[in-house]
Amino acid sequence: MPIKTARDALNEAMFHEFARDPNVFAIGEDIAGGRGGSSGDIGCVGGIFGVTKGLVAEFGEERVIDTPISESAIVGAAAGAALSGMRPVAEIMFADFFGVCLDQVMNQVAKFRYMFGGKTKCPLVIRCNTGAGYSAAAQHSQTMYQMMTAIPGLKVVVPSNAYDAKGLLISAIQDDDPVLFFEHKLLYQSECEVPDEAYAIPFGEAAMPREGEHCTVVAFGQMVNVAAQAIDSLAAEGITCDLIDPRTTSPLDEETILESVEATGRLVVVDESPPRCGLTADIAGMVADKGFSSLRAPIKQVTAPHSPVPFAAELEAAYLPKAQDVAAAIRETLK
Amino acid sequence: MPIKTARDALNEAMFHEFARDPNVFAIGEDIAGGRGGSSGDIGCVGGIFGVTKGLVAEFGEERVIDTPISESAIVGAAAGAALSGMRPVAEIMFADFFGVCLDQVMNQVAKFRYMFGGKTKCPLVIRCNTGAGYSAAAQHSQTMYQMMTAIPGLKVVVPSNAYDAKGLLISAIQDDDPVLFFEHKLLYQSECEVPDEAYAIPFGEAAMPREGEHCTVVAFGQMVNVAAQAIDSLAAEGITCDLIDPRTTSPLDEETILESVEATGRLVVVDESPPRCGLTADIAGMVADKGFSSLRAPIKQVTAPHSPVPFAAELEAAYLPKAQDVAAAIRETLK
Amino acid sequence: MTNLTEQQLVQAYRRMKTIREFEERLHIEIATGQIAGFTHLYAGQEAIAVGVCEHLSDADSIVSTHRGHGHCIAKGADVLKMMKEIWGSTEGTCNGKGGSMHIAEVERGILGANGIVGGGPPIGVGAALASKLKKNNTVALSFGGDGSSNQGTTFEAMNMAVCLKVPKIFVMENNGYSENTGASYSSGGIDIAARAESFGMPVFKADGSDFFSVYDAANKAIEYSRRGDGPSVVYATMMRYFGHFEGDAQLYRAKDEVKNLRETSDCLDNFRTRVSDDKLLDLAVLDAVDDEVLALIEQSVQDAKVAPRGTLADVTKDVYINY
Amino acid sequence: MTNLTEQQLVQAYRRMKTIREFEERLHIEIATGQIAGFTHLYAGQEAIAVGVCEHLSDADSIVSTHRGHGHCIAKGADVLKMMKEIWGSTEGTCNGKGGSMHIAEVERGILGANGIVGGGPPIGVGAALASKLKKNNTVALSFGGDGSSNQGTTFEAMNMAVCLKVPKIFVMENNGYSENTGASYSSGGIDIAARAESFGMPVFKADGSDFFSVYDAANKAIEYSRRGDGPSVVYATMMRYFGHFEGDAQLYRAKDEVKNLRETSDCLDNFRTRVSDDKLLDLAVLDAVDDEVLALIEQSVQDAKVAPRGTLADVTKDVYINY
Ligand SMILES: Cc1ncc(C[n+]2csc(CCOP(=O)(O)OP(=O)(O)O)c2C)c(N)n1
Ligand SMILES: Cc1ncc(C[n+]2csc(CCOP(=O)(O)OP(=O)(O)O)c2C)c(N)n1
Ligand SMILES: [Mg+2]
Ligand SMILES: [Mg+2]
Repeated sequence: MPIKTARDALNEAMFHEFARDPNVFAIGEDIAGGRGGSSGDIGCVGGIFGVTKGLVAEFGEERVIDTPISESAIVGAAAGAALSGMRPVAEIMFADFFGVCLDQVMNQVAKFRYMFGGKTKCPLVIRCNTGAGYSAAAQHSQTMYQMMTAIPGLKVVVPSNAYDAKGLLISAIQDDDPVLFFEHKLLYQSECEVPDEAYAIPFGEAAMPREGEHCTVVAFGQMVNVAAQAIDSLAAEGITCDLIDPRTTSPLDEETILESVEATGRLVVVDESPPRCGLTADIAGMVADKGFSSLRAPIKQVTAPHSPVPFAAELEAAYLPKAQDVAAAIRETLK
Repeated sequence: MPIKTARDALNEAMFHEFARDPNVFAIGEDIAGGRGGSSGDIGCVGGIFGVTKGLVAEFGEERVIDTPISESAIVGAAAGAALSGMRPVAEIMFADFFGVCLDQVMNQVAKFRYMFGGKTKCPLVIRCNTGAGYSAAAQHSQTMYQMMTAIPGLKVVVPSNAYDAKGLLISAIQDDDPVLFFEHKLLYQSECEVPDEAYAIPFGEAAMPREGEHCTVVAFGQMVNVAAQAIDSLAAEGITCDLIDPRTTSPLDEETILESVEATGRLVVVDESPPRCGLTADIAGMVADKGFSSLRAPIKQVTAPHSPVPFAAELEAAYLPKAQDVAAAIRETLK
Repeated sequence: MTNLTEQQLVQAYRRMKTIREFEERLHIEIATGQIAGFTHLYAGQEAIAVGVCEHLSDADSIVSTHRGHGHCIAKGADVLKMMKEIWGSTEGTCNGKGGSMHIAEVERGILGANGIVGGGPPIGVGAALASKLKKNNTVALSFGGDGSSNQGTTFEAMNMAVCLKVPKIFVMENNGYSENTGASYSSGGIDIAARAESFGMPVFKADGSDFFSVYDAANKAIEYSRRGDGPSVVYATMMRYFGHFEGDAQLYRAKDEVKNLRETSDCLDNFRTRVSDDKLLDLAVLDAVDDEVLALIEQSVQDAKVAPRGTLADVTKDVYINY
Repeated sequence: MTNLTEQQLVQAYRRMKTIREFEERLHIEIATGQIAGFTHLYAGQEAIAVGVCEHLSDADSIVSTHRGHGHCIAKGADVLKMMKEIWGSTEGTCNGKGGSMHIAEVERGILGANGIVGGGPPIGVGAALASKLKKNNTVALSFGGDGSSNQGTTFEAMNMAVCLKVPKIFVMENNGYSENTGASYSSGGIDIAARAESFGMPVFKADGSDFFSVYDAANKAIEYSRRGDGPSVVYATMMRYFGHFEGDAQLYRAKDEVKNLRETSDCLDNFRTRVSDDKLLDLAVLDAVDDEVLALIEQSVQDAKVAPRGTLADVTKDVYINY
């Protein structure tokens, strides 16, 4: 199978869905690029991380819509179009910018179907980049998906590798509910085998990239890779773990987590969001109820600290959970 | 001691702080009311729940500032004024409206001090009403404080009674960090003994309105009263509980919770937010780590369902956690 | 003087009258404490909603506001179901989930009342974008008050509509107040229609107490947008007859403000005078409409009072299509 | 022709030159991969920042943008600390926590660069509100690009400033692009200054490549606001010399666009020509300034390279004052 970056895998997913369904269109800032520029080279950008590259050349200017810097209007436009029978894929450049359009996401898109008595649907996808690791500082490095998971009516996808990214984006675009799709900045360059054809990965089904017996590790997005590294490093100590990548945080595959904890009796949850009201607590709390009888050790959460993301590379590196932190937490549960 | 409603207690807190510090001012929609109206009766409203009533008559139009419907500009104006040495108390009418101003709250106010290397402060308070119970439907009934608790740099206050409301608001206005202050819609009319004089209740110190031995119950805001009712109803069954009201969710008094769980071995956490990435999971997760060895039963979370808030009175009542739900959860932990 | 057919005139009157009686009756019923939540009545401004919506078919869309009853009825919403919705019945427009602030009939082009001031205009841009992409000759409208013209999302929507050149009409209803604050205060005394003009959109102004004035302005705006020239604006002024919401003591208003309005600027009176002066209709026809409307509203209330209510099982229904 | 003293002229030139050399040097240093994060260079637009800020004292405030180096230097920020900040040192302006997009010296009236487009204008309204409440005769400014004029928060801030009649100056810098999109596209080809005018604010336009033009426009705006007449606007046009951020391939720009700008519209050249034509200064004075500036920038880079970096303990410092 060909090796591809997640950027290319996501790009392929867009091409597949644009070709399949004429109601699919993309809208966002610089997703084509070059409109109104002096070179006239429309399509020169394809989104700041290149995910929508080439779409405008293939599918035309009507379906790849660059916008002013108006995130509320971008999400609103996607929302209104989705209510009107289209399938928009909106791009919000950085997840942090949900700050300027949360109302449309939380109070409009997420609630239409419910408020309107189930008599309509709003099939849209909002893609964005997420997370730290680029020294992009406090306003361009947040995860945000934990806050979005708290909002009923939204589905939330956090892929950890190129293969999943493609299959999950295809599912997202085909889904009849609103989907938020979080692409980690460090994901784009990560590579793995990705088929050329279209395939859909269902929501609410976790992947298990490692299997083991001593501890269950649940990690999200980029942290799946960090956790995998930690787990691999522990092999030398004779410690093996289940590593669960939920892939979607809403819906959440509780079953896979609970089954694993039943077998291992131990749980470490890893996420790069700050600790309060986040996904690590969410999983820990769920297991402390439904999986309590299996638990043989305290549930450990490995997160960023309760602080904004610092700018300096050294500080940012210190801020982010590392494989050694995850390994230490796993060892803790085995004490 | 005189009996007062929380509305009056909060109003007193405003009067105390306005009188104490000339840098304190209030800004928001209709917090005076009547400006530009045909009656000329400025001050006729005092905020839609009356918390700022009378301030404009006492302290003048410059310090009680009505605004256009522009929440981002309201929070921004408070933020800029706070950076410039003032102590604004902004009102966002409904917590749900953080949707239209989250950027100013999350990306600006919460992060100034950190991003600027600790060389400044931003002492402002944002008051808002929160929660369901008014049939105000999905866009006017959300709690939001769980999402705000996730944001480093903010302090978050959720009072459950009139006495606390006054003392916590005074602390909030005197605090040098940004504080979000959530007033439950059902709180305003609730009454208890409230001293006439000014007093401050420190942040991060939980109250314990009930003490008992069988189970620890942690509840937030309005749910403290629901939980108290549940606990009182269980007395007949010989069950007694610690009831912990954290009062501030950030900072959080972990110690009081952990000490109580150490004694009771059981924990029920109650909040009216939906279940995902909320405060109940936050507390449960914390205890499943730091209090694990004390736990003798699964940790139960009592929350609203993962759904928007429905309009109809019957549906809204069904949506909200009730005393019997809390009682059932407590019994569960004792099985 | 008008190119409306008799049938169209009767329909316009019927809808204005239906809104009026719907609201007057709600005002009475709410006072009895039977209806929960926040209800914002539209009475007084009927000519705006109807004058605009008479140009629309079911294929065109509107996005409404917190003060949405008028817009929805003008767009043809089922009045019986609306009343049931406001009473909280599972037989209501939204199965009791939405209430007054969220009435929607998407298949009829009603993309929802909206509890968030400024929430609607961006959504309307999306509906108009769908029109443009589908090339189906439809248009989309959003309504917004003087207050909503201060919300950033409204400006973003205007600029986005201009940038994408979509068939979107912004209906600005200046009723003089946002809640308890006068419109002139909120905008620093500056004309709010000028904002829309500054984006290069044509603004068609109307007297919001005069159906014909609104109808003409809306006609120009909608024709402009429907033929592909981009977004446009209808700006209409008329005050509401009731408080901001039911329960509002209205201390910000001069004592006789509403009384004077009702006497001098009532859209139903104005309509009757006009059709009779210009001999467009026999007033007896309108009297008959009045009777029919009153009967309909009476029925709607009787039905709503006994309509079924939801239970716990309904609460978690319809959050998602599948989950 | 100008009422600037020689000292003022030299200071203005020094600041423009400092910005220019700061940016030109960063352009080189960033290419070596030593500097992390997103860096947006201001070179080309120096006359705007300096032409405006020369009217301000430390007691006046500015709120800047993601493209903030120029504004901060023009307002008197410590250049050595700025360079250290961009390198990520704990000795930087923000102790390495903020970086290029968050340079701030609040006690000097620099309320921060800002990574959120449209984030600054509402904050500037607050600073101006503090001026009004304290009656201390200060003013507050916010900078914003053509792109930021499409963000709802910018409009809200304008309207709020008018409503509250605060001494706030909106500096609109139209550099022709927001990231990779032309300004004319984003605004549907409509003049963005008209938006500000529609709120009733006076707009003073300037050629952003000409210090004197900006200085005069800013003078009028700032005087207007400082004397209590409410908010005002400076609108200036001038393109940037570099990409949107360092790393931008700039395929949206015509090949010679920047070359032509540098040749025909350079603010430093323009300044030199003007002061020499009008015999305001001896060019040798400016040559000396050039040398000093180059030395300063060289020193700043040498210092920054060896300045201390933070550790884990620094990460959680300064989230709160107490917690
Ligand atoms: C974002 C937001 N802010 C505040 C409110 C509270 N609110 C509801 S209606 C209203 C006034 C709206 O005024 P206007 O747009 O003129 O409409 P009108 O009520 O006059 O019809 C306000 C402030 C809200 N619903 N949403
Ligand atoms: C809310 C928000 N949306 C998008 C961005 C990404 N972004 C950063 S700068 C920029 C362009 C800004 O254009 P303009 O205001 O003209 O300033 P310029 O870069 O030209 O100086 C964009 C889109 C952002 N930082 N914030
Ligand atoms: Mg109004
Ligand atoms: Mg620009």
